[in-house]
Amino acid sequence: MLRYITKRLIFSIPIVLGVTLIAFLILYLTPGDPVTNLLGSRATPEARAELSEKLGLDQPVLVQYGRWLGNVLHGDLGTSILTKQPVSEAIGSRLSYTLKLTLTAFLSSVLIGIPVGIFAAAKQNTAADHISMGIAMFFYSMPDFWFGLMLILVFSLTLQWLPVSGAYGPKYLILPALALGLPKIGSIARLMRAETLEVMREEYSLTARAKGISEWLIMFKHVLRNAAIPVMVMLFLALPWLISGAVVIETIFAWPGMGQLMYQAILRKDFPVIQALLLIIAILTVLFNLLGDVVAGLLDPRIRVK
Amino acid sequence: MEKTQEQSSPQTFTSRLNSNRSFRKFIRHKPALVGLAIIILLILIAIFAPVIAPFEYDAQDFSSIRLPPSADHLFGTDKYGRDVFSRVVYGSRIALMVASLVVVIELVLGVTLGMMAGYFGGKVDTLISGFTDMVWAFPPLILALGLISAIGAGLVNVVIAIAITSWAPFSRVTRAKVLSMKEREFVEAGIAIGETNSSILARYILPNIIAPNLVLATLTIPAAILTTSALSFLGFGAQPPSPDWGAILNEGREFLRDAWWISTFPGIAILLTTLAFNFLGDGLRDVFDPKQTVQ
Amino acid sequence: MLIKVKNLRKEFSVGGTLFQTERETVKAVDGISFDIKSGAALGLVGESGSGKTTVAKTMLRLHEPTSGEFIFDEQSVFSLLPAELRKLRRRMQIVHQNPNASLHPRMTVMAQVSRPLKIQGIGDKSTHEKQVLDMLQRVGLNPEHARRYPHEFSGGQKQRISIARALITNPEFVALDEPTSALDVSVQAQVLQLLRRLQSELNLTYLFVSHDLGVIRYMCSEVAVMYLGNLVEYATKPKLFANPLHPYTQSLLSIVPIPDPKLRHRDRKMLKGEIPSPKNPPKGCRFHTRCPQVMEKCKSIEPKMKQIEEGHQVACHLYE
Amino acid sequence: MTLLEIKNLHLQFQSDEGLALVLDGINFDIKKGETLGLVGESGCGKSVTGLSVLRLIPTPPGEITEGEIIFEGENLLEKSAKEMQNIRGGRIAMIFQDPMVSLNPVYTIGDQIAEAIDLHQPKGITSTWDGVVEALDSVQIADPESRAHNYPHQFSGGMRQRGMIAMMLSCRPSLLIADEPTTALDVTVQAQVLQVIADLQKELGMAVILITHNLGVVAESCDRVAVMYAGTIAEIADVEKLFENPKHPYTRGLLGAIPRADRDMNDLAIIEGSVPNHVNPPKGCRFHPRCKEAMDICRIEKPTDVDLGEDHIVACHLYG
Repeated sequence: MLRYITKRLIFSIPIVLGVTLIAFLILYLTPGDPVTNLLGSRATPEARAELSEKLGLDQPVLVQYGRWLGNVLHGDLGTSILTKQPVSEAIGSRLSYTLKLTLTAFLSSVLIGIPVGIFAAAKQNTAADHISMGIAMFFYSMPDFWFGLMLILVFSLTLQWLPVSGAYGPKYLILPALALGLPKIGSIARLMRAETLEVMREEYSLTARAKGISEWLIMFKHVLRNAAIPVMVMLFLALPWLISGAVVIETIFAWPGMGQLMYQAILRKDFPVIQALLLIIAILTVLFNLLGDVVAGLLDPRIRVK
Repeated sequence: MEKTQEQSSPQTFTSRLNSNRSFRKFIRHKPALVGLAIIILLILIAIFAPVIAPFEYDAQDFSSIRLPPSADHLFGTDKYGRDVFSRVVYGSRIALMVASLVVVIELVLGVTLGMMAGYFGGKVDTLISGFTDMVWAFPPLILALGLISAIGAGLVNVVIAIAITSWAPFSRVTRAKVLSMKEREFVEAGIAIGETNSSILARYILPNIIAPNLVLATLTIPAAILTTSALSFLGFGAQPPSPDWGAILNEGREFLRDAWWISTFPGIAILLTTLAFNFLGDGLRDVFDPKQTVQ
Repeated sequence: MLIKVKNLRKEFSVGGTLFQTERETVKAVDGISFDIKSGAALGLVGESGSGKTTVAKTMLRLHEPTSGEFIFDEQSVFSLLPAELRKLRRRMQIVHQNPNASLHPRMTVMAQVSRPLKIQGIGDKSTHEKQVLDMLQRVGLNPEHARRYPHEFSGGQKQRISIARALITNPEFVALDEPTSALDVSVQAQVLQLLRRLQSELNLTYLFVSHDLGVIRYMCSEVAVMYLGNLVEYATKPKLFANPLHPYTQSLLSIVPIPDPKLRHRDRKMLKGEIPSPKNPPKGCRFHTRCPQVMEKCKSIEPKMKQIEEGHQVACHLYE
Repeated sequence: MTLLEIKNLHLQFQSDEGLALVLDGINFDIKKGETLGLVGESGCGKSVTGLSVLRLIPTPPGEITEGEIIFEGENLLEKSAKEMQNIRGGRIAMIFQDPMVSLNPVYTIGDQIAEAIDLHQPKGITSTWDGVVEALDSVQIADPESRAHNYPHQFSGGMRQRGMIAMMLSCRPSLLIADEPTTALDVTVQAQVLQVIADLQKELGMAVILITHNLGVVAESCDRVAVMYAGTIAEIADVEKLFENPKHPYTRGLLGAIPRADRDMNDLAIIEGSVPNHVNPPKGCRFHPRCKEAMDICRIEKPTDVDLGEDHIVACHLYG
């Protein structure tokens, strides 16, 4: 098992390197010279010279990338052009908001989506299955930003039950979490149903039935244990996608997380912030991928036991 | 139950289409039919937009600003007095064009890379698959945002950004299909009768990767619509006065309190469109490729 | 001799990605030699994992050989250039095992059976159709079948189409890779009878790969028994079935189910365990882990193929 | 004494093409301790017959529309779901064709056997774990104590099938339904597994329904044989009588179509055509389009079971 994790870790190195390279190169894709992109047009000549030195602009691009990566590894993510604040600080204060939002959305969508998927699979081809899958498809096709606006329209503006935007307490979390999470219920329920049906068709499910096990126990002991493996992996893979959804949702609800920061940074061409955010999301992505694989390994003896 | 020979026979596009069984299967898939009907309707609306829309999409009328829905203005008017219904009708052109363009670019990129990886194998495969995994793992919206920050906002840039960040599923599906095709005895039989490499690829493998990619493309269109409209909603996509659905939503956002109709109707249009493509895609997958699972 | 195979080896390497360097080598075929006379049918029999199918596919260069030689009518097949090889393919053909996978699902029967003629440049378009129709009739199909697609046929009919495609260029040598193992008994009988008839009508030379000793006995004039990539015994059919020498062959012949209840209580030489993995084959004689007559030297020294009498060779230390 | 009796069983499936009558009124019985072979080609309905006895037919699309399944005096078709669960794995056990997919990959072999034992609480077992070890020991798995902790993927194919047998027989059923138990296995392993089943059958005094397409296996292991064709039973007889003096033209053709490993055969019997589909089966006798002895009545009227004496039953107008 340890070997398996190590192998996965080693495998993720090129992915991190690749994504950081993309994050780094974005600066060079942008018209104009990198120093201006990084410091803004009003920077002093001294600051410009210092940065050129630091980046090694006279060196080949790959060497520059190496330097940048070195700085990153030392915790130096650069300075925001806009606020002159160290990027690591800016992100640090927002990371917890994003995690709070995405994890709430994630957990609630999982807690609803998984049982719905199992229910639909157990009732395959009945009206209950069709209706729940129809609803799942409805949410799956939902544009989340529009859904967010509609939630505000109904629950904040019309009914006045919940605040429109901001982050001043638990009440403020409800609408953005719903806007981010509910559409995901669709894909989770659909995935869970598909995997459950797949396992129900496996011959070992028939074996269990031939052994005299009750339908209930077949479902919960034999089927779900196997269906859980791909579903868990997919759930961990889906977490970064939730973070990406947070860009839109945080903007709508003025939720002070990384997504909102990203939106503002792009609007104002705050490159050090954009680079750092891409990097962090890349690392989170790889981390969740890895976690998914580890969980799969724990659940699946074919991976765990050689 | 005993397996019939039909169950294990290779499923490919035309031969399955030839057998009326798959056609019957599709006809019985009601959601898919509904989806197809909506899509056809949508295409007709897009083509006949000038006929259907009572106003030009950018016709401003400062005497009728932010009017609620009425017989004159089915979906109301916006802050410039433009007819929201006409804008939504014209918006279908953008949505369909952009989504198909994105998917076509993704198809070309993904299928080319996937075929190379699958057919040549070895180091080529390792490199391409590694690259695909890398792109796949990353949420396209974020990568697209990063790219747009570099190349700037605009609909064309959005199309490019989304296409080059989300072709990975096509590459994966194609590679897997090519690999399984390569193992198929009929491909070996082709080699045994003296077919050349290029003939094997063109005559034996390519026809058999059409169906899964077609299914995937249908299922990718909603994703493309959702991402482009999200980017337009954020202001990075279509620029005013474009009647892009995401852009209309964006403009309506500030008037949510007083003019709910501006942001409600384009959202419904997006939802209906994605729903229709998803239903159709699901149906096609059930008919052509029941085992294939797409995220 | 039309066919001479000398010391054929085929290794597959499995695993090995960008970061996982530990590749494993599977010795699917580990140095086997045999000849087939023109017009003869050699049966290659063995359990799954014995490498019998790999032998056939490597000979036809559907897999590239690791080493060894295959002389086909004085030509060294393994040293041919791609264009030369393609030309030779009209003279040697293969029929695959799985009727549901061996035909191109999108080509009509006419298209796929005439395809070899086009590739090999035999005749022209006007003659192709007649040639195909003649061949279809020969394998027991109707002219009207030519327009149909493979999924419209039963398993036995699909196998007939495969046979037609293999024989359309009038080859001398045909490798038959378990051509009937996916078919029902009644259909198998039809196809076997067809194959025997075609062999005598067209003077074909067969390499018949099968796990079924009954089928081998019905079809072949010589038999080679394979175990874990090696040939253990090679004899003419009467000698092999009347007087099997290798303990493995003896066991196979004693345990194969016979459809006759009166023979139920005959002596059987049961074997322990299962065929080991070709990734990690036993040292010495590869059969020694399951052999009822194993000796000390079997565990370390690999036995060589030895001629016991005219037309009967065995690789076993019992016969030294 | 009759253990199981099937009377006039009709089973239909709703398929894409339409309603398929998969079993068209079949009758047979099995006595305590005997082995009945259920033999036929693919699509004849032998597997669904086995599944029907345990009521494992997925409903929908399948449905038993008529008939009785009397087991130890009780009609299983009238049992509640709960009662059926007690019978499955307790009094009637079933094993399947492919041991690679019939065990749950995420639980150890021991756990899966223990589950059956805990469920049915067979007499004479001191503890669940002892039962597990004993069951594995009874199917000749070496070192059962530690092997019980293995997962299915750590077992070879033959061992998995033996593990499956251990699991299903751990509760000492009075009837075992074995659905092609050795089809996926090599001939040397097939012999081992059949031996294990025969030994346990003797020890437990249970009856076995052996579902197979292999007439050799039937001849070696069964006391009586039922030959099925296209959802009907063509002929039932003692194994020796059936092989020596087959009455139904289909049985005769089938027996003559097997290439035998124990003797040279000049010709195989040929049954022309292939198995009909279930949606539009031939009228009258379902075999008549392939039957060389078909008469006019065969095309119109479905033959009834004719008792030729000494439990030899044949459904054919030749004897009507």
